Amino acid sequence: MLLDLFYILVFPGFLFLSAFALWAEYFDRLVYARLQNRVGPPWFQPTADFIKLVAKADLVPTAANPTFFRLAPIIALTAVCTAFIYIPLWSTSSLFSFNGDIIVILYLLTIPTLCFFIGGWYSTSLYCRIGAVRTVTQLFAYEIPLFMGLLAPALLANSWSITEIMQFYIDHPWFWAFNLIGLIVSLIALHGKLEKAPFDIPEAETEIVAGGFTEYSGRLLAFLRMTLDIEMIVGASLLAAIFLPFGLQSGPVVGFLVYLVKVLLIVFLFSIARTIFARMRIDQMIAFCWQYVVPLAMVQLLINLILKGIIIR
Amino acid sequence: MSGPEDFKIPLGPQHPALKEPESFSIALKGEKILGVDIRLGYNHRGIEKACESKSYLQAVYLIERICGICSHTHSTCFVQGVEELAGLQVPKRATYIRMIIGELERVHSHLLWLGVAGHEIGFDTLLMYSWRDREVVMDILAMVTGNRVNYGINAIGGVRRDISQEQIKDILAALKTLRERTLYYIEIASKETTIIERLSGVGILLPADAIKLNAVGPTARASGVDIDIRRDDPYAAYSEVEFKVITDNHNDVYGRTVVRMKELLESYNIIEQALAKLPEGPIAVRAPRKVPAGEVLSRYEAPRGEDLHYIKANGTEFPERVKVRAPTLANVQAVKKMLEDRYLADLPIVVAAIDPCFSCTDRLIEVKDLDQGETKILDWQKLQQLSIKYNQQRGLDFTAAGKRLQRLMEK
Amino acid sequence: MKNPGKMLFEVLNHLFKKPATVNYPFDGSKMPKGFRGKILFHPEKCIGCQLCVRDCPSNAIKIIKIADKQFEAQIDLGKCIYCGQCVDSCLKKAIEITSDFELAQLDPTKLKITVKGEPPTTPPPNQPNNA
Amino acid sequence: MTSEEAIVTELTNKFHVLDGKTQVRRPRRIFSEVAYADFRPILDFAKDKLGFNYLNMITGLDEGDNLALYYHLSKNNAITLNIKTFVTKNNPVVKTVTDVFPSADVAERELVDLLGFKVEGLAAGSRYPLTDDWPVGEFPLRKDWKMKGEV
Repeated sequence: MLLDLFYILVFPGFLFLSAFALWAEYFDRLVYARLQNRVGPPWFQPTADFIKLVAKADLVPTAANPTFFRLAPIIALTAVCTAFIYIPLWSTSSLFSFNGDIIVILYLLTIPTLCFFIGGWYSTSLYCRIGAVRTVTQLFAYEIPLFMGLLAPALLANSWSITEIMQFYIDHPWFWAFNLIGLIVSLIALHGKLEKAPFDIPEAETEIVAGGFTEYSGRLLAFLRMTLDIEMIVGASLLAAIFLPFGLQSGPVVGFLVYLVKVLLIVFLFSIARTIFARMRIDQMIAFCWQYVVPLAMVQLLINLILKGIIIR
Repeated sequence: MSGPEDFKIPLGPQHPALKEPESFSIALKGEKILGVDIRLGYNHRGIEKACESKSYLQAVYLIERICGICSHTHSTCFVQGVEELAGLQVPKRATYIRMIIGELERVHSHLLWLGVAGHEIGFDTLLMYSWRDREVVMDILAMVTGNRVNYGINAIGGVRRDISQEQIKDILAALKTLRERTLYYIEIASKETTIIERLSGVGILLPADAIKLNAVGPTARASGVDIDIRRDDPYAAYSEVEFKVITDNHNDVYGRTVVRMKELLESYNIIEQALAKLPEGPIAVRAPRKVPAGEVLSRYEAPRGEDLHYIKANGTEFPERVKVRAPTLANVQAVKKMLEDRYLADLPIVVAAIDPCFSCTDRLIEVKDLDQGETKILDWQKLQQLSIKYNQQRGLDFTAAGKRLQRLMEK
Repeated sequence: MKNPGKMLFEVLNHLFKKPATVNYPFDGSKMPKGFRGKILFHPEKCIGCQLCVRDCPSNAIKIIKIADKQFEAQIDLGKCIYCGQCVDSCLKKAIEITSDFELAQLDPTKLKITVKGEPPTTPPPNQPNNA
Repeated sequence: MTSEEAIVTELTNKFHVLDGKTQVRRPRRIFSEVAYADFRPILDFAKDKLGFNYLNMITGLDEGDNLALYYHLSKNNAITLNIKTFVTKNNPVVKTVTDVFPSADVAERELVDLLGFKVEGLAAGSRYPLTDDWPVGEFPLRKDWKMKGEV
């Protein structure tokens, strides 16, 4: 019991997750800066930002609904932290594993998006409302390819449990190569979920200031930013677990290092994508997802179905 | 829950998309723009009035500060007008130097614009790169004129500083780098999918509308209107160099980008020609303090379009009337037209595409006492004390850090 | 023709390049020769003709007679626009431009500087003949 | 005959009030003066028949008893026709030209704010360039207006 609590709160749970998330934000910003020929922030910048925000006063707009306005960031943060404990990191098993955990994780990862919407909508500021509506509109564009992409390997493994998917990879070591399209689809969809350029439409600075986050300040803003950072780690870990099954049997230390490399590689890819594209318009983003990403995901599903029907059996 | 229909959202006077305070009030239906109200005038500093109490010599520096980016534009335009009034024959070398600085300024302005445009469409990498490259031309300007903006090189009757042989070498070397970079940006702008998607078809201004709304500069040229003061009404030494007037038929923001990028290449050509045949001789003639009575209309092709100055002299040391029409004022009318049936996401780039310079437009320190009543003004120290108190109440003490800062400041 | 991610190679190249940012207060604070910064006043050369005062666009300089042929300049760096017109106007080259631009102050009173000459007992070294 | 002189001839032939009041001061600059009552037909003629399709600027001037106006037009971006006209300071009413030059809108608002012109037919809209709380009856560009307070 006490050990479980340690797992959840300290390692690899909340504390480790927060520290790693902040460090990953630093890594992302550093890479982003270096790609743009800048110096970038010092290593403690995200942490310092977090501490600074936490120390500041929370302002709730008078016209806002205080309950939803305050609850949204907290629920969002809780949801992403909860999702993390179901993801296996360096071995095939997570802290708490059961059949169907992959579905639970996907739903837990949807909650922050909805919280951003609710927080933005109940801020009642015009920028926030436009941002909130854009958040949800965008959700309909990326959520389906994300589900299709992530569930394709599950189809192959014939299980809704991540542990069993990873077990399947141990039995069939080269099958990850067949899921590369799914990896690409999931990366694009996750990028949209994290609202990073070119999909940063809901918080497009030059149009709607900070979108749904415009009215947030102090601790609540710190939570929102932390949510996005942790969501990035959770999403990257999930992708690493499902699509990059390397170093699973090499013991905790090496396995852990391999895990870090995998997550940072995904973060690095995100930084590059952030650097080389211009922000899309919301209509372009939806058209892009439905015209290119969803068909790609379908191709992946088709490949897996064929694999399952012909080769495995 | 009602839908977000018929929003009226304010963009400005303070807004991340605008680098200067102007207010756009946008009626929205969902993401679509129904109508735009533009309120200008936040930068009105009374420069036209202030000119009337400054001598011609002082007014040059005041006029130069109408705008930071196109400072040479305004000062040259004004100085040309005064020279015409006073009947001064400006030495050849001075006109060449003015032209060179003017073109360097255009390069600096267009590169700045490219960065801003990149930022408006969420492409910060382009902003970082083009502003880094802009430093090259800024350094050249600082070396030749003595400052990075507000060059202060114009004087009535000529220029204040000469260009030396070493400086010519440095300028030519810088142009080589800049040309390489510009070609790269042209390639990026014409190949990168996301940029093309965001720029083409956005902010359409048909040629007929451009003429009807009297658009000027790159905005008009991108709509196929072939106008350029440098060719049509030559000043400085533009009649002695060869250059093309760039026009484009895209009629949209993409066209404006292309026009500006190609104009950069033309500017490099002009500077190289001018440096190659820079005539020897004096750089200025003595100017009288008093200017004979008369009136003059002076025109100049600013990076953003046609700049006009009307100057009326009354025979004293002080101008009777100075009127300035900056290019943005001519183009801002076209923005409403360009925004018809566009999306909210297009607004920043459409506004940016005319390269608006609102401080030019508004000109005119508000100096009138308006019986402000009791406004509580907190000075820096009071603010600092308040924040220290606030943090101490929450158990945070930054006294030690504050002391260190104090020591650093004193050093 | 269109090519998404056209800048990829350019940005990846920059991963291995030194950042273009200048580490400002420690290096790169040198301005080119001839940069128009803070002005330097030589009281011994001044003849008190007031030409600089007359031409200054922002009334930033005052020349005050403190004794016979002794002048002091009061320069308000907060008002000065660093155009260098006073340097051009001065007939005796008593004002000189320096490239010192780091003039930021927390205390606005420190922006007003007064440049005095030697005490009146010693005669100015550069006595003008036809003042 | 240069094209500037041709334009002057054409103008003076059509409008005899312009005789002797229209001159070419330097290449590409035509200056002209006319009473306000005769002004509008000349503007329309210049736009429709002479091809002056750009209204570059409107300058307002305070000339003591009169308030003067300069309409700066240009043709093919080269030749400019500067038509001066004036109204009395007591009754500075002019008609808008936004019906032929839509871009004159801001310029006319500026005349209203800074010099106290009354422009008939100007569409309702925000003022320019002064603040909304600017006192009524204060026109900064008039010569009798003095700055109060410190610059």
